[in-house]
Amino acid sequence: MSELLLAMSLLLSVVMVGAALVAIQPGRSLPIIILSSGLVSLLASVQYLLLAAPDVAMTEAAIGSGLTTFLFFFVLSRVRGGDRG
Amino acid sequence: MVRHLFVLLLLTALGTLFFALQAGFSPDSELNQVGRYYASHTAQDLGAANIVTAIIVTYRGLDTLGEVTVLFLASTIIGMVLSKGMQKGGKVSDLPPAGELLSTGSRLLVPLILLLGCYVFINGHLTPGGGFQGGAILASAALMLLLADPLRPFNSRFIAVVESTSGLLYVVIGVLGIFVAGGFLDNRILPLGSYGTIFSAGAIPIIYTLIGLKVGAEFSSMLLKLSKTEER
Amino acid sequence: MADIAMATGFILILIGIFGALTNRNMLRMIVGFVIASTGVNLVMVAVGYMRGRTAPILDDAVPVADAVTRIIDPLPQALVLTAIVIGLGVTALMLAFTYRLFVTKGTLDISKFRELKW
Amino acid sequence: MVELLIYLAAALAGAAVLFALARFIKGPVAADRVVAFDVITIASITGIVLAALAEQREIYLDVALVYALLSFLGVIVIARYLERGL
Amino acid sequence: MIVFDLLGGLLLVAGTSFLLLGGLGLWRMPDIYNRIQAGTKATTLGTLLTLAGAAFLQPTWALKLLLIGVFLIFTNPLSSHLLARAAHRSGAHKTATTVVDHLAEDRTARNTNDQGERG
Repeated sequence: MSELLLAMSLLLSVVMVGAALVAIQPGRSLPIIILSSGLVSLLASVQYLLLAAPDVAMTEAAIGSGLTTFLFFFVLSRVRGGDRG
Repeated sequence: MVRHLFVLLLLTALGTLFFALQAGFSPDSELNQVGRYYASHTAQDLGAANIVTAIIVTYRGLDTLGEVTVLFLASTIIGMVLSKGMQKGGKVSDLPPAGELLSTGSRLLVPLILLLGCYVFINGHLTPGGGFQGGAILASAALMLLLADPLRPFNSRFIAVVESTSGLLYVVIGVLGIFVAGGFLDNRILPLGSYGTIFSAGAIPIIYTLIGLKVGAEFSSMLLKLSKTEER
Repeated sequence: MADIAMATGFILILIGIFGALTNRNMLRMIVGFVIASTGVNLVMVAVGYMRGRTAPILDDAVPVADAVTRIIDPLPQALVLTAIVIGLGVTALMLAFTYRLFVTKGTLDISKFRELKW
Repeated sequence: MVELLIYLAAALAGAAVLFALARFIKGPVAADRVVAFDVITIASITGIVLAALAEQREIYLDVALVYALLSFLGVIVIARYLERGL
Repeated sequence: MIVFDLLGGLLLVAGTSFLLLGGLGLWRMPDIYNRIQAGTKATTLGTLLTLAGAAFLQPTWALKLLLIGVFLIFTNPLSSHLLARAAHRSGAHKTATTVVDHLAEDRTARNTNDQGERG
């Protein structure tokens, strides 16, 4: 069933590149950008699993799901009003 | 813009390099020498079923010690950078309440998350996972508590004690390996046990538990230091 | 499959570097760094992949005797695992400095910080 | 027969992910994007289970376990940010 | 065991069809509250059916799959509830056909009560 894994990997790659392109658009607001980078790390985790690395996938899932998002949004909520730069 | 032109030039150069790398890459069909050694010797020598765990804890254990130290330094520097604005007393905040569902859900879910973290790092030598993943999951439990009640007083002294104790025990076990077994951080200071059960692989479960507690305490203290800073 | 993942990783590195270099806002730059580091990790895991083999964890499906012929290279995975955890520490450090700079100057624009520029 | 059904299931889940991605890129307000994020997370749990079935490895399910218990934290963080409670 | 395999495969397809329906609803629904409704309920049911199908295909994995299902049941309603409340508090607008808003009615009623007691 390696064709199935191949197709899943291709789909994940497309979605990851799309989310990464959203994440660096200059016009988007900051919460959406941070959300997109979270989406990239989430899909990277599934990609690691397809590459037969469940340890790495679990690390990325545990760290990328909650902790990174919280750090970014916390700092963002403290610097409200300063993101015009 | 001139600046953007330079950036595009740099990216073109990097892209060409990456394209050359990608075009010249041909995946191996056989394990190389190091990989074959790990694959064939880990189960008999160390008794661990998860070869990645065996590499992290035993074969490259010194790297892991350095890495935990790097995390400790990062946590300490965050504390130093943010120490000026630390909140002193329990100031009444104007945040909207978290809601009944979230506080009840956190009471239900925090023990589950802690239990999953302990499962992950105790079973690190049999299933995927281990100290780093388990530590991140423990820190997620702290994050859940923090979300349910941002003003909850945390016992940061307890976290500091857990972190220092587990780090100290990690080094002590490593030094014990020099005297009892083959070298620093050797896991054969305990009997290997029967392969595939939870009490096997010598000291790997103990070392990974200590790493998990230390990493969890470091991440939790990072989160707490950031969230207790009140300076608008 | 390794080719697809590796190409994705390279593209992510390029996108991340572009985002980190062209934006003036510090938070956007940090997001670019995070995406680039994800790309690097993806490339490193893809290098270790071999077609038709499975994860380097031995259980009933992969007995010890078959290990050499059936598992992939475990060393890149161990490296990437530690790299991800360090990456979170570095990100937290960058965010703490960003917050501190914002408190000092009241802005997130990096071109406003000129003290060390000469 | 069963393999055919698994292929069909993977195709359906992939289509769901593509719809969610479209909503993620288009969504007028931030909450729309968060819903799309949530749907992609849940669909990736299905993807992990399908990958485990295709490779016949039980250990892959541990990753799905971590996903199922931790992926809601990101959504909660963003929700608290949107209602200015962080 | 052919019956089990067939049943499991059919459950898998049923579950992922619900996922697809959730995605389709996410794309077609007019406003945020309807999208939350489509995007979380349908996908939760779909994932549970998928897990059941996998348990039929590989009966020895049943315990772990059951645990995943239990965790999903615990966590998914929590996140969707908080998301809906955040959307309401941040003032996402409704479409013209959504006319009932009990939360806002409760809020205004409580506010007028408070003012009445104070005055």
